[in-house]
Amino acid sequence: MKMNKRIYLDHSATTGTKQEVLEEMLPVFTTNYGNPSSVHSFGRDAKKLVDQARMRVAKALGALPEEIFFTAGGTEADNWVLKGVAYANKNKGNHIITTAIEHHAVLHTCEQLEKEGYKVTYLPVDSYGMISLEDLKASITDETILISIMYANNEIGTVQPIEEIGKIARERKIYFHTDAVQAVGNVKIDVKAQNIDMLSLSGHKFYGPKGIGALYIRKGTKILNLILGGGQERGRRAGTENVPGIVGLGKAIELATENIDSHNEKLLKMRKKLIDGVMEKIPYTRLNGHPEKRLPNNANFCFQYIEGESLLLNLDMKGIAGSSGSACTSGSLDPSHVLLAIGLSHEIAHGSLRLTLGDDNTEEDIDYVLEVLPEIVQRLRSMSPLYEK
Amino acid sequence: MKMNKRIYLDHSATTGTKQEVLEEMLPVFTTNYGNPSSVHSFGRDAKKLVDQARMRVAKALGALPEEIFFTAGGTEADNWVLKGVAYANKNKGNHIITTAIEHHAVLHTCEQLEKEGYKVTYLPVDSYGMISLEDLKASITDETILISIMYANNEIGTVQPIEEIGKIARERKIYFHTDAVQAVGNVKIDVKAQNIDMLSLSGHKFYGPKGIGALYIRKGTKILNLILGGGQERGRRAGTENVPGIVGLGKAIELATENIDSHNEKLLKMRKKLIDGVMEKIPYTRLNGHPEKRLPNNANFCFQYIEGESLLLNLDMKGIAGSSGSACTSGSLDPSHVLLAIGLSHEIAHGSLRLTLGDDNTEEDIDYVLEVLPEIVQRLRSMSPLYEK
Amino acid sequence: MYSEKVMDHFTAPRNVGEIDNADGIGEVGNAKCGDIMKIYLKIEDDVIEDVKFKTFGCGAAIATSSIATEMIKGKTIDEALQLTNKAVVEALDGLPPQKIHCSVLAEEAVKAAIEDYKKKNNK
Amino acid sequence: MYSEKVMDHFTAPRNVGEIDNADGIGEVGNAKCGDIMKIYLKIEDDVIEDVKFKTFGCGAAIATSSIATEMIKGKTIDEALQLTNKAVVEALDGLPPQKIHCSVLAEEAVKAAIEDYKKKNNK
Ligand SMILES: Cc1ncc(COP(=O)(O)O)c(C=O)c1O
Ligand SMILES: Cc1ncc(COP(=O)(O)O)c(C=O)c1O
Ligand code: FES
Ligand code: FES
Repeated sequence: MKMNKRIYLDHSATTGTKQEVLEEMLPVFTTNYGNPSSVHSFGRDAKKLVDQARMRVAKALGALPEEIFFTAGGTEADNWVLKGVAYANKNKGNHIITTAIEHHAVLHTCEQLEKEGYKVTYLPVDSYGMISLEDLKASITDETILISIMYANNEIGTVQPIEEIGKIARERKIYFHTDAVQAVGNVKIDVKAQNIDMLSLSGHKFYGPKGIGALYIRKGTKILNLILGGGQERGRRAGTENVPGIVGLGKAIELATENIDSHNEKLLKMRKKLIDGVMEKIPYTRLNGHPEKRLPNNANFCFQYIEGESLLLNLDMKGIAGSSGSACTSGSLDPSHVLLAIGLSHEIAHGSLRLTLGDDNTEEDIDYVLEVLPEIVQRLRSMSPLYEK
Repeated sequence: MKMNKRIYLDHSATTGTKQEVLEEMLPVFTTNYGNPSSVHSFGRDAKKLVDQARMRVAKALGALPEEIFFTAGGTEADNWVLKGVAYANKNKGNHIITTAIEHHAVLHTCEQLEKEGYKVTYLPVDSYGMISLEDLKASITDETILISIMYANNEIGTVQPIEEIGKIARERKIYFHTDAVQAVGNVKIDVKAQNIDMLSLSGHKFYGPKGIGALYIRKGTKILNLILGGGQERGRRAGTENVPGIVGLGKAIELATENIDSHNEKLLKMRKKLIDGVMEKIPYTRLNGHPEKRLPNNANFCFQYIEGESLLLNLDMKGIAGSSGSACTSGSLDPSHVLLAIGLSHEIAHGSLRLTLGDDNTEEDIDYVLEVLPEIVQRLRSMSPLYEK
Repeated sequence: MYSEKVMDHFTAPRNVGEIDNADGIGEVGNAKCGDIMKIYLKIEDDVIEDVKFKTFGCGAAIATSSIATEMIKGKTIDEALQLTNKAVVEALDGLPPQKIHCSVLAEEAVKAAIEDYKKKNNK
Repeated sequence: MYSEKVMDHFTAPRNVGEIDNADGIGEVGNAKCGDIMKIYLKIEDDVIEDVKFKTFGCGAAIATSSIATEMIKGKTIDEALQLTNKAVVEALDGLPPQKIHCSVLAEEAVKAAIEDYKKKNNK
């Protein structure tokens, strides 16, 4: 038995912090631990570190440093955008456009805004998880104040036509926010070229620390604050800065974006092997998401007749860490809203498996998965009352 | 010249992370980096760490583990309480009681709620910074839904009569929240004995990491969520858990509360030396805050005829890190709202200096301050048009 | 998340399969909700001589099916009808709160299979 | 936060003090706002022969007082009246945005002192 093998294939749920990132963070815990708001040298040293990290994030996105605001993660950034833009632009309208496959950080905030009287359009997606630009155009009204469409989906990996959406939003003078939590480090982003007004990101998705994220807000955007208190982040986001986290985020985004091409090449090669192997070896299997316009590290399958959690547990016993639906929804009883939105039946949606590759994976890991996974699926199918062989 | 001397006397602004705390955090960045929501072993390991930290926080406060919710810091916890309780208890009333000397995280959120139609009473304080229980009782109306009074003030260190406040709140069946960001690790807290319904804390104030805090919410308390999204923290606070931060917070609160008496003894001895020395050596000086009911590490002075920032800069050049007002307000032009609330004139309030001691300070540090500070004050006074000697 | 007992029954489930010409068959749940349990009984003189199951569902669903079949094997049908989901949960050293409904399913599947037997035999 | 130039003038301010029987004295700001600048001028033939200041205020206030006195020393009063806060800020290699008002104070203090001199001399 290969008891000690641990193959992590859940990089879309979270990633480990890279050694180089951690090394930059360490002195900030114990030596440069000042509060950036303080006048003394401890404070000024900390402030310099925060400024440097802000420049790194700005550079990675093609933004200006003064357009970057640190948050506690992607969720806070998403909450901030939706509430902040809705409340600040009440006088202009009360309509928000988003999609049916957003992360719950966006969806649940939209639902809250609906309770408060805002109107929200949830654009449908096709069987690949792609929105239609025609739908988008048709849904815009005189009341529309915000278009919030995720860059790439966390479950099925589908990448939306961000540049085209940006163009439409700009022409109609409507703010465009994109939840890029899954995109940073995987696709090239340029907020100016792509006409993005706001963008959320989260450090732990690209080998940075957990509990730190950022919101890019284009200069001149009307948005209210979410977290009130001290004057940190130029008066836009209160709370003593998480300096080690900010430093780690800065280093991680630099590493993740500086050689994105060679990084993706390796991922794409492994992913092809994984997807081809699974589709070939396991019958009654469906690949979810778009065949090409998808995150380079994402593979998402539905295995008919079996249920995701028992599949995950079996894989885990073999040392393979995957997920079924997103990390947030597994453990709940409903199948993922994303899989339902691409038109899967509940029955099929329950049998989903997401494997997301990362820098620490090797071709051997894929070989091992291709050895172990077919057996497990077969065993579970043989126990399933739905499977008539 | 003692160029390399760096004496940190700004522990109320923030503290460095203790080595023992950092050591528990390190493997969580690079090895146990799973997402606690994940089904696989990486996720389960992370979840165990979060559960352990939650137990440690609960133990330190005399609460149950299921009453502890992790946040991004004290500010988020304060925002959550005020908005969450106000929105959830609208049907019961629209009146909140707080004090004039709260942290801006509380005050600015209260101001926001006032804009939304809530009524807020800001209790005045006496010259020591103490509220009056009679005032509190008199301000309660049938509409009162929340009393939010800080445990200890961040600038002048005054500790409020929390147990008595808790009793009054409980008798009148009104929720009682206390911002204990400055109190944890300095005073003994028992939320049950003190009838506290909600309590905010922040890791970096007691040698834990920045960017992590917690809110204690007594079971059965009606409060809405602030940050919406995934189902983390039993559906009460969304966002991938900051596992290293949570682990660090857990360890730090254990260290900070387990031998609070011996720790305080050392601080009190140093503080007495500092206060006695300053009052003796520097004329026209006022000690702010309560003579006894104050944080064991807090000394806050006003030096007549001089201004705080130039004092701080001079101290900094001698390697001493202090603050004037709170870290959040220095750098702004207005004198601290706390110093004005205890009845100081603007003129006097501008000349304040806060020195807050910590575990890394020694008697020699105090000797050095007592050597350097009088000279600096004298020099600035000699430059001041207000000082006629 | 799961107890050792659950993991044991999940990893090596007892009585998986079908019984040809079973005396009673019970099927509960539905695929839409992510769980179906099907139980087959071989009964002689009102005693459950053999039992098999097939389950589509999560780890808890498989484990509860497995232990429930063990618990009723060799029992009379009256004894088997006494099986409660609580007994199943206890036998597994507990289940996470959101998984309790799997144990309810196991209880219902056993009852449905016995009902089926009774109906077929006009009892 | 502050430039080296600011820190230099803050650490070792030039022309601190008072002038007995000064020909012109200007005081601006008030303690309520946290800043007062008082400038003393010794003037001969409309030329500023000597200048001293006293300041209650932040680091920037002290530095701007110091450099402003340097900038006007030896100048005619007409030249000194040309002193702008912008020139003071530039001479200090910049000031943080929230500290610009200190430089305005320096300009105003110089002007007030010259006004005082003019008034006393009926100019
Ligand atoms: C697309 C997307 N948006 C938002 C989030 C929320 O980020 P975080 O959990 O770091 O707050 C996630 C990840 O969980 C995500 O995948
Ligand atoms: C009394 C008090 N409340 C709240 C806060 C806010 O905590 P944080 O900055 O960690 O969010 C602070 C510290 O800044 C504080 O001293
Ligand atoms: S099958 Fe429903 S959760 Fe177990
Ligand atoms: S004296 Fe006003 S900020 Fe400088």
